[in-house]
Amino acid sequence: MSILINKETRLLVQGATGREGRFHSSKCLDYGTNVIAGVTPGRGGEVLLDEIPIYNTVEEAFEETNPNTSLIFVPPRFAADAIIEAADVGIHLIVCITEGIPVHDMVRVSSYLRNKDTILVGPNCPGVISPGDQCKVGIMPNDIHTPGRIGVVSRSGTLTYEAVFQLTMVGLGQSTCVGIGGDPVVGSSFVDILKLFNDDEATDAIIMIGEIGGSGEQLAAEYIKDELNKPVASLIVGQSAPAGRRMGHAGAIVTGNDALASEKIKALSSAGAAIIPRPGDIGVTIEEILKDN
Amino acid sequence: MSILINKETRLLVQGATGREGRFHSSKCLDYGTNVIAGVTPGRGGEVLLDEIPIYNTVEEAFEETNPNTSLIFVPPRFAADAIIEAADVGIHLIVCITEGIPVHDMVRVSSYLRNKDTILVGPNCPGVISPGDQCKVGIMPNDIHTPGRIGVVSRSGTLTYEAVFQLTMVGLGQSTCVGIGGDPVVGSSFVDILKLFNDDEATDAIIMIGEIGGSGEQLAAEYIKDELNKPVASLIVGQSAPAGRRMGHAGAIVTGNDALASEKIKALSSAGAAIIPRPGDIGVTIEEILKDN
Amino acid sequence: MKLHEYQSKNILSQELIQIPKGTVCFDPNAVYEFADTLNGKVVVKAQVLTGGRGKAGGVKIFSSSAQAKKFASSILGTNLVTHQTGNDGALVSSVLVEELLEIQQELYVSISIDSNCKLPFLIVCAAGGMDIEEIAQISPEQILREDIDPLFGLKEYQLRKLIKLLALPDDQSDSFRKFLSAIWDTFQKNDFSLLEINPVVITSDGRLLAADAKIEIDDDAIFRHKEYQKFDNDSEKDLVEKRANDLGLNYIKLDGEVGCVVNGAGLAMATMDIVNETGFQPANFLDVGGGADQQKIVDSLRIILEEKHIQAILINIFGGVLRCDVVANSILEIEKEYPNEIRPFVIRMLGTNSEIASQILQDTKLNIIMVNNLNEASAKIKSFLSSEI
Amino acid sequence: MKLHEYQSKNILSQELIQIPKGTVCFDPNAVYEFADTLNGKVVVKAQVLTGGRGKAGGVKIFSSSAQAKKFASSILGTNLVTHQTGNDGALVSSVLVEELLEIQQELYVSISIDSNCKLPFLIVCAAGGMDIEEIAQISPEQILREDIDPLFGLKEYQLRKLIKLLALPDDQSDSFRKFLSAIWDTFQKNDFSLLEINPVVITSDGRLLAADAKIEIDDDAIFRHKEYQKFDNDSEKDLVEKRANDLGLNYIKLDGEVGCVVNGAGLAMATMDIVNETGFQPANFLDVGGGADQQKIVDSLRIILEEKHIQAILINIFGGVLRCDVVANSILEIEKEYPNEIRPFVIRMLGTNSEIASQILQDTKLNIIMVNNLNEASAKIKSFLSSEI
Repeated sequence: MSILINKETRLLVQGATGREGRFHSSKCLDYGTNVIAGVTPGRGGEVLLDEIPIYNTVEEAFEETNPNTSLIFVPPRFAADAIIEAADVGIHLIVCITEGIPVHDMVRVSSYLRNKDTILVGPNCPGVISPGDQCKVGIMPNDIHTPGRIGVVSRSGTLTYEAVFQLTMVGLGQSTCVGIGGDPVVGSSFVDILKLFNDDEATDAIIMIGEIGGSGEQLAAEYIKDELNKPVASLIVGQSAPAGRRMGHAGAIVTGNDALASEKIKALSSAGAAIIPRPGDIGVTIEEILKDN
Repeated sequence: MSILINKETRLLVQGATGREGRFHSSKCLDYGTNVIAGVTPGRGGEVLLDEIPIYNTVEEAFEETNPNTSLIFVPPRFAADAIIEAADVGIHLIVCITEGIPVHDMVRVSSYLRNKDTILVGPNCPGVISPGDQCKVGIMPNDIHTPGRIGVVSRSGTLTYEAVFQLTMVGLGQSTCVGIGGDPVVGSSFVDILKLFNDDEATDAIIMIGEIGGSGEQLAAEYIKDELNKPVASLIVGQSAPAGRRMGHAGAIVTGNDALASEKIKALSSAGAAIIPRPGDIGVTIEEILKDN
Repeated sequence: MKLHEYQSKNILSQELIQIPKGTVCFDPNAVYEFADTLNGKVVVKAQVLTGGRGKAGGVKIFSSSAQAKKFASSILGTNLVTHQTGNDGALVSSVLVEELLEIQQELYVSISIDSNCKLPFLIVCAAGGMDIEEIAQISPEQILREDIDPLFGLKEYQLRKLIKLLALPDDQSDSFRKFLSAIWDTFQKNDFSLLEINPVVITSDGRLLAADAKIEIDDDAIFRHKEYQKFDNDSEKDLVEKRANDLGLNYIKLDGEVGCVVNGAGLAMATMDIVNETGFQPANFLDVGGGADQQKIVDSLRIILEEKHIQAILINIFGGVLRCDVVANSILEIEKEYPNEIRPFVIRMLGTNSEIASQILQDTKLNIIMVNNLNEASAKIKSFLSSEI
Repeated sequence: MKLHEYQSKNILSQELIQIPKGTVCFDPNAVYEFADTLNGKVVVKAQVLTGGRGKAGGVKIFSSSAQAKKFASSILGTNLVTHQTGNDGALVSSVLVEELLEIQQELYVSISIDSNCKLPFLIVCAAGGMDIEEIAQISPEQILREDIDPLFGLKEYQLRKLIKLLALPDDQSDSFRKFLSAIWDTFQKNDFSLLEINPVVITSDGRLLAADAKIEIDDDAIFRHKEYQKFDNDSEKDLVEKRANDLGLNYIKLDGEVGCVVNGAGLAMATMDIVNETGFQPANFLDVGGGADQQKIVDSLRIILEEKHIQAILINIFGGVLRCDVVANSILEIEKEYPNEIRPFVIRMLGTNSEIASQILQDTKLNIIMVNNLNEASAKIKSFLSSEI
């Protein structure tokens, strides 16, 4: 089993015919994901990669193919609308890859989705992969993942791959890996994903990779302390980042105490998470906590 | 038992110190309603009718007295905000008496409440009364009601009283009477209330009083046909109203076929509701359908 | 409140929605003058608050200023009878004179509010200039409806969908997208309950204009739009209605013989239906309102008694906040004013202080007929009026 | 993008929010001229994109134009060091000269966005003119926070609550209510990520003005605000950073010895931390981006190699869409440009085509140190740099 995606996933790709959309649709198919439809306004009727029908609107795609998950590659200025369009037909999981969506668009989208039965992952994220189900809704490299019982949740794409690589080095596979995205306002938080892992029978332990900016890691620490009943190893990067500068991710900026890596590490440590001392120690730390538990 | 309100009702009155608010708070208390707090901005700290503490904000009132129901007498231009204020603290049932709220305010409020766990009854309605529980959240005369097993739902205030009077004449009492209000956009529809009566063990039969305008009665007819398993007697007034004129209620206007009394009667009749032929026949019609069932 | 076409267009143009060049005229000379600035090539449109004026001859195209003036002379001050008016028709007190448009395409656009889903909704139709009901029957596939989330506004994907239906060229798609956004903003910001633009015209030189416009403003929202106070369309109201409304009464004049005085809008409608049962007709709808006092009841009775064609009065009061004794005292007060009144008052009073009211009314010399229920009320009305005829 | 105070006030005044009379000056003579129109009674404020300028002597009050000019002369073109800048300080290239206000009351108002609750939030404080952090410590009861539903906007009851905190007289309450509505509208409409007005001043003649203003605009939203293109505050950026950004690289210059070339922001931060482990420091943050091509890698390497204080280069690539062989070929290309480069390249490459990349790099004469994991990378950096010193 896994969280968010699995063999039942029926994937719609929004912005499917663009360069990125096309490339990653193909990779998702290769991985085994059930990619059933694409949407690009004005390109309805085309067929992508010899098998994916393209529709002009999400509504048409929904009526014809009944997707339950959407993967969004739409350019930043149209991406918020694409999320709303998917939510309005009742798509249950929306994974938005797009980087550079205005933050006001995202607060509007978040308010719109509140109290609705739609989960948004991202934007500005690598997506979700569940190796055991051979299901990928994202842009991570296919071949680094192996089925296993470690859940990974991270604000960063490449660091997730790094974590997966180090897991492989110590012989551990992944239940599901989720990139929640590096923007200041994202759909699913650390806590949201930790809750899912907590309820997931296929996950034994969790790697959580945070970074400077915001205070989502502190909220995660509270959840870990109060409710999570699985071991967590946590890496926080950006300890050597200067204050007041955005480190690539729009959300990775030190603007107050909470945003500091040191504060996040302190919170997670006192919540009982194992702190991964160096980026190179992800694998060994998870190995140790598995032994301890 | 009853719907919406009962012995557990803890009532907050918004706009409690105004002329109407004060008068009806007193009548609600007389009837037996548990009126626990009032709100009027700028009047916090006062005590109404020797027993109801007044607060400046709903939030303060909520923290101090924990109401679950609110009754609103706030003037039209502030009423939508009063509804939102009550919903924001998590009040479960909001009954809004105010007449004359702009329809755009109400569509905004309705959208805001969608997917939220708050029920709105009204505006422009007489409220809700459950004689068996001696609980009244509204402005209907206290002494005409008697406990019993007939549910009443109506777009009109005085016609509800008329129905109650005629029930009394034939020796029948009421489980709960709900005035849904005469505005074009109201919180709870006929269908919403019929659903509650359908699930209410204390209700044997239902009187539904509709009027010209809109097509809420047609939706009710569909529900009666498809799902309601209790007998309904229905009166539709405004058969002799001219087209295009608002008959007192902002929502009572014939603007298309659906809005006609004759169309509503046709729909309800073919849905299996007993049609009350004349306004004077409410009592006898309900007597008959009770005999038949 | 319904607005005239010229008033509607006035608001639209302030919201940067294009309208044809034009002016409203209250006399034929002004029509001539303005038509002359357009070389006489104008359309003259009777300004009435009702539909169907085109078919009724209220809209005409001209190529000379003199003809335009002549038409205006013929129609100004007359009553235009359309399929939506009664036989009396609607008084034409002004005409709108506008440039002729070279029409390339006509569209239909409207926004109103759906009571059931509690949302504003936009209707766009590829065929404009006809009744939307007609189009709905002939070619429903040309009509698209999109509900609007009033908190979120029109969504991009909805706009795309609406525009796709019309298959406009790119530059006009863009104009139309802006047009739709603008009319939604206008609808919401100005508290309209209806905005219908039929047709939206795309001219052969590529302009996109609101060639007609029908607006209804939510009466309950007028308090926050001081700018609407200038639209005093009361002149077209019945004088008695106007007087009653000024007194704060919810009064609508009708054609029948039985005057009604009722508290509550629902009960007032029911009372009309009760009169209707008798084979006779109500002379009015009248809800005195929940918080009515003696003065309001007296005002109501006075208005009705002054209508000489009324043959009987039906008073139907369910006493609550409004006590029945107050109503009875109002009747005594009116008796002093109209000591010779012989028309019957059929009175049904229930609720607060109804017994006191009966006592109060015992000594009056008016023709009072007390009844106990609604069916008795209609029976009394019927027997009285039948015996009169 | 951070805006200068004068730019911020420029936007606010366009949104009908009152600001003090004032003008931005780039030379002392202009200061004299403007100060003279106010009889020399002015405040002169250094325009720098950093806080703490008041305490650092960047804001001064004058009563003569000559003194104001003198101060401007002394500060323009210099670097102002505040507790928020590094030791280098921030270049003062302009000053804002403004009328002196007769202050009756100072308030604090700000709006920004909370990442956790995903909502904008308004902070109002009865004491203005001080750091909000200070007030939070001294008298937290004077601070009120209200989250704003971006779809609904500020609610009436929220405004009432905020205004009650301040206990203003009625007419000023009304001004302040309008002020709060206006700044929320401005914040949303203009895609600000931060708007801080500290202080809002109520003058003794009852005006309500934004006496200071700090605005940050969401970089991701600049595309829809052409009007922001005029705010080119890049002049204050480091030149190398500017060049890198112009090339589309996510580059931040730092003080250390180890140049970093990384794909992915998270991995780039991790790489900085890896360098940090060694006791040495990263010379930069650099994310070449997910869709980088050979040109971008070459550009990145070139920028780093030209920084002569850099003593070693750490290349950390997790190949996905960006293939490792492309990175290797970029290194060969740079070798041609810099044939005599002797600084070491510590390279960790994983993922797509990493083995091909290793082969490609076998024949170069550059000082290439291939490593297999992050810990090895930091060990190699450490041993190399330690031996150098």
